Amino acid sequence: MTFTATMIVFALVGALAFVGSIFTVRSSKLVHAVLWLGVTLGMTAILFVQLGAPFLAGIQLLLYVGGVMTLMIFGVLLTKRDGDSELKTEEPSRERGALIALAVFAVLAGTIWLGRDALQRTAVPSLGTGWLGTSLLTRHLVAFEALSALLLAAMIGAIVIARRRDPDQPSEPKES
Amino acid sequence: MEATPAWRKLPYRRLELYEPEGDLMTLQLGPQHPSTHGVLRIKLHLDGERIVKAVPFPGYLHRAVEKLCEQLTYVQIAPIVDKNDYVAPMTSEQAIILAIEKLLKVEVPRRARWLRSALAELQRVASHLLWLGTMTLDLGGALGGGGSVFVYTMRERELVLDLFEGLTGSRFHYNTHTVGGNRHDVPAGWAKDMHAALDLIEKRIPEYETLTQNNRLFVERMRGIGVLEPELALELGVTGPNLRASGVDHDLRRDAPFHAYDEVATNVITAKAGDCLARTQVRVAEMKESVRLARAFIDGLPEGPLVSGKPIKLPGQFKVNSGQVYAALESARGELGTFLVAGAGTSPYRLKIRPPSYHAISALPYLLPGHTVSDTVAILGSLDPIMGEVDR
Amino acid sequence: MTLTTCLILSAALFSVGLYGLLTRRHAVGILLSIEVMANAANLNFVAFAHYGGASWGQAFALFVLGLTVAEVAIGLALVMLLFRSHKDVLVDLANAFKH
Amino acid sequence: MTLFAWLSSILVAVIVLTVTAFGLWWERKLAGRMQSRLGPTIVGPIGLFQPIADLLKLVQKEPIIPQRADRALFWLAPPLTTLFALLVAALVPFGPKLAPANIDVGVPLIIALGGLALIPVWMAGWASHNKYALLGAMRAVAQSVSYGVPLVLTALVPVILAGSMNLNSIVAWQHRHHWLVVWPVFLGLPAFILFILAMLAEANRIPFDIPEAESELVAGVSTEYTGMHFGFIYLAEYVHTLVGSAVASTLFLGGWDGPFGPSVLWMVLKTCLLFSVLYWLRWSLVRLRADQLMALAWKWLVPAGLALVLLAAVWTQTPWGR
Repeated sequence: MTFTATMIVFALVGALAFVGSIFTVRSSKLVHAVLWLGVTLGMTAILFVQLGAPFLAGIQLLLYVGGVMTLMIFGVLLTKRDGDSELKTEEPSRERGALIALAVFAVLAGTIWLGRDALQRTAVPSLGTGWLGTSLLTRHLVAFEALSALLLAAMIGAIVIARRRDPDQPSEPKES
Repeated sequence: MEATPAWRKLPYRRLELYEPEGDLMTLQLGPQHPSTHGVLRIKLHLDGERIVKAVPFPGYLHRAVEKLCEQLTYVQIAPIVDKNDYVAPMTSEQAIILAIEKLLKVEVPRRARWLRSALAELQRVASHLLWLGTMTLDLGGALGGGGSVFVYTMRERELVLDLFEGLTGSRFHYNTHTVGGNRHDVPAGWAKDMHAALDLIEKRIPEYETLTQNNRLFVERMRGIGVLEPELALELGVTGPNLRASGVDHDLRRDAPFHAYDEVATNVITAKAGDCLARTQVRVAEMKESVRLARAFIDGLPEGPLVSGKPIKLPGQFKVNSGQVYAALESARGELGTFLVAGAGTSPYRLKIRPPSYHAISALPYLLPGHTVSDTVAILGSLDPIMGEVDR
Repeated sequence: MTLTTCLILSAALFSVGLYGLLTRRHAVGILLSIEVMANAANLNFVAFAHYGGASWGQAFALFVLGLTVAEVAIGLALVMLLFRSHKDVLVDLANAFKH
Repeated sequence: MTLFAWLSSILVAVIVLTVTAFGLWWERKLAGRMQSRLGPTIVGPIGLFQPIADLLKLVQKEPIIPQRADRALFWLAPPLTTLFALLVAALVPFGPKLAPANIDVGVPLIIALGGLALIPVWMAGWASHNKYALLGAMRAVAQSVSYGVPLVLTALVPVILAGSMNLNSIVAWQHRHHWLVVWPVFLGLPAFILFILAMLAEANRIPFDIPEAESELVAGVSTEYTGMHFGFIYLAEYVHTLVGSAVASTLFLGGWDGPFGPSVLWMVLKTCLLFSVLYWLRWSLVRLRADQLMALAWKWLVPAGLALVLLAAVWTQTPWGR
């Protein structure tokens, strides 16, 4: 087994992604957690490039890191009460959570390990972004349209839910 | 603009009546802040970026000028007070001299009165030029379009300062007015220089109009922002261009003439809207009017003595009356008044300056709520406060 | 880099996300954990697409991306609502949605 | 990516930084002349080494960290801003063969990386523990999210017309047909203008520089920064504009395509020209208010961008657009 540049990059990036995910779920400051999530997502984007999906990597950066993270930042800051201390959350049942997560990981890893022979596959060259686009509009057209409908519904739903109840007259002052 | 929300009217004094979505943030704008025109502190209560309550805290530049004047003789006062309004020292000086002359019942020769009027108009041009520059600086930043307009207006203001230097030997704190007249007579060729300078300024005012009033971005930032209702303005004692921009036709140059304004008619410029844009329009139009007036005063400068009798230099020369007097003139910022109570000796018992800027500042708690942080600097800038004058 | 290592990494990320889901109390924290899990799933899709067999993997990864964005938007909207009514976003309070 | 690609990326980064330094000089000189001043004259011939002197000054200064700042983020943010701005530069083709990273998905990647630059800006603002910085950071986030949409939409116009997301292919297509601003002019010109507007907003330049709005927010996100940290943030803004001009030239002005001479020359020429025009804008306009900025993005730029995309799609199906 020889160490190729690809393997080294994979090991580094994978490790960073993992570390990022650990900090995402463990950071006491939510703002840090969001930034660590960014690290994880960015590293995954690099993995996507390595796995022959550069378009997905671009979209991942654009949507996830650019969009989702920004939203999260807003979420964190807007739900902040006074002072930094409010950004910290104490987690209950940490041990139980860790136990369950480890068990799930054991099952997953075990399954993968058992099926390792079936998973011995060679990489195929990517069919390219053009093919991806074509397949979205032919083979997966229904799913694609459903997704767009879902996004529209989500957009309207989010606006309806998060809207101020009465934007023109913010809370009538009560006489005291 | 949508109708003014009810809470904007109410809680500038009663913060507890406002129910925010989230938490209010308190932002101390100043005293060290690039756009507070000196050292004004405004305590802003923000809901997001929207101002809920604003409380200005003047006083950071307080130098006890009025108290100091009680220790000085009448002759010594003038050069001190022209440091009050450091953007328009000429009128600052004239205001105090007017009061002293009125108190001492000194007759001022006609030539001196005409020259004073011309100087007041030149000073108004210079002051408005500086104001226009800093106004755009507030909107566009020192590192942007605002910076450019600022440099242009400073260039033209320099012409006026050169004229003053030619006349008085000093670019800023002139001390050119004495009790009973003016100290420095017009030097040879000065009138010609002045005409040249004014021609240039008149030629360039349309350029500023292009860069400001006719600039879509500028207008968008200014229109409908900081509307000062005429009733409120009158109640607060706001005067000058700020008042005239709210549609109140009031100008001391016409309504209570001082100097030689009873001999040359002044066109009073007003606007209706009362917003920042209207204040800009009024000031720019006033600049044109001032250029016209300055020309008229210098062209019609009558011959004769510049000082009544012998120039008064020593305090002992005064025959001090007891009594009190209020004299006011229209400075670039509005009614600059002086209330003077004569003391027993050669210095006043009490001197009170009524600075127009102070009254303009007092409108801030009413103007700011409902606007954003960005509008704060626009509104503050458009009121043209000079902190030296506010705090004295 | 083989399919197996990719899958193991993905499984690890998924478990970490699950841990976060179980232990976070802050609503945004839970959303973050879900992001990690969805990301792990995506990695699987792309890995399978790359290592033969599943040419539709990338398309599905794209769908997952879109779905997560929608989920985050709705989730954060709910968080805002929760915060506005309770001034707090610990999920224990989510019972409040019932009444 | 091959070793060659990595090396040339580094080379491009160095070149971009150097060009930016002299871009700084050029802007100050230009601004000076526009304001009837001289601009820098002291350091070097016609003040040419002024940026270097500034850099040396900044390096010498003490980095001050506010007591309650988030130290790690505070330190990390400024270099990251510059890094992300530079990453984009590696994707821009400077000639048919002179593209450090000639990848198929250049357009989305460029926009994604450009959008990423927001994260460190926000980090800087949040970590400073300063209200002005925080306000600036929130403005930056809101602005970037809003203007990312029209940026993507307008960048889609050349992608649709050229049928490729590879920047080099887009330039090659313009080489074969016309530059996009020349023909189809009704698509290219509006898309170009919208792109420039959105790009200015992403790069936080006047009239869209509300995140640092020095007359309102003191210095916005960079309020608490001193020395080289401030230098990084400052530099990033310039690199962003420069690279943005380069991307705009690539997408709409035909990139390295020119009637004669070496391709690099044309690319540099177009970039510098656009750069200067942006400076011209900067020194003549006042800034917009935050809410006006959002209104502009969502009420005008996004619908216009959508319309342009639709029009471009239709155009490709007409006999002239094939």
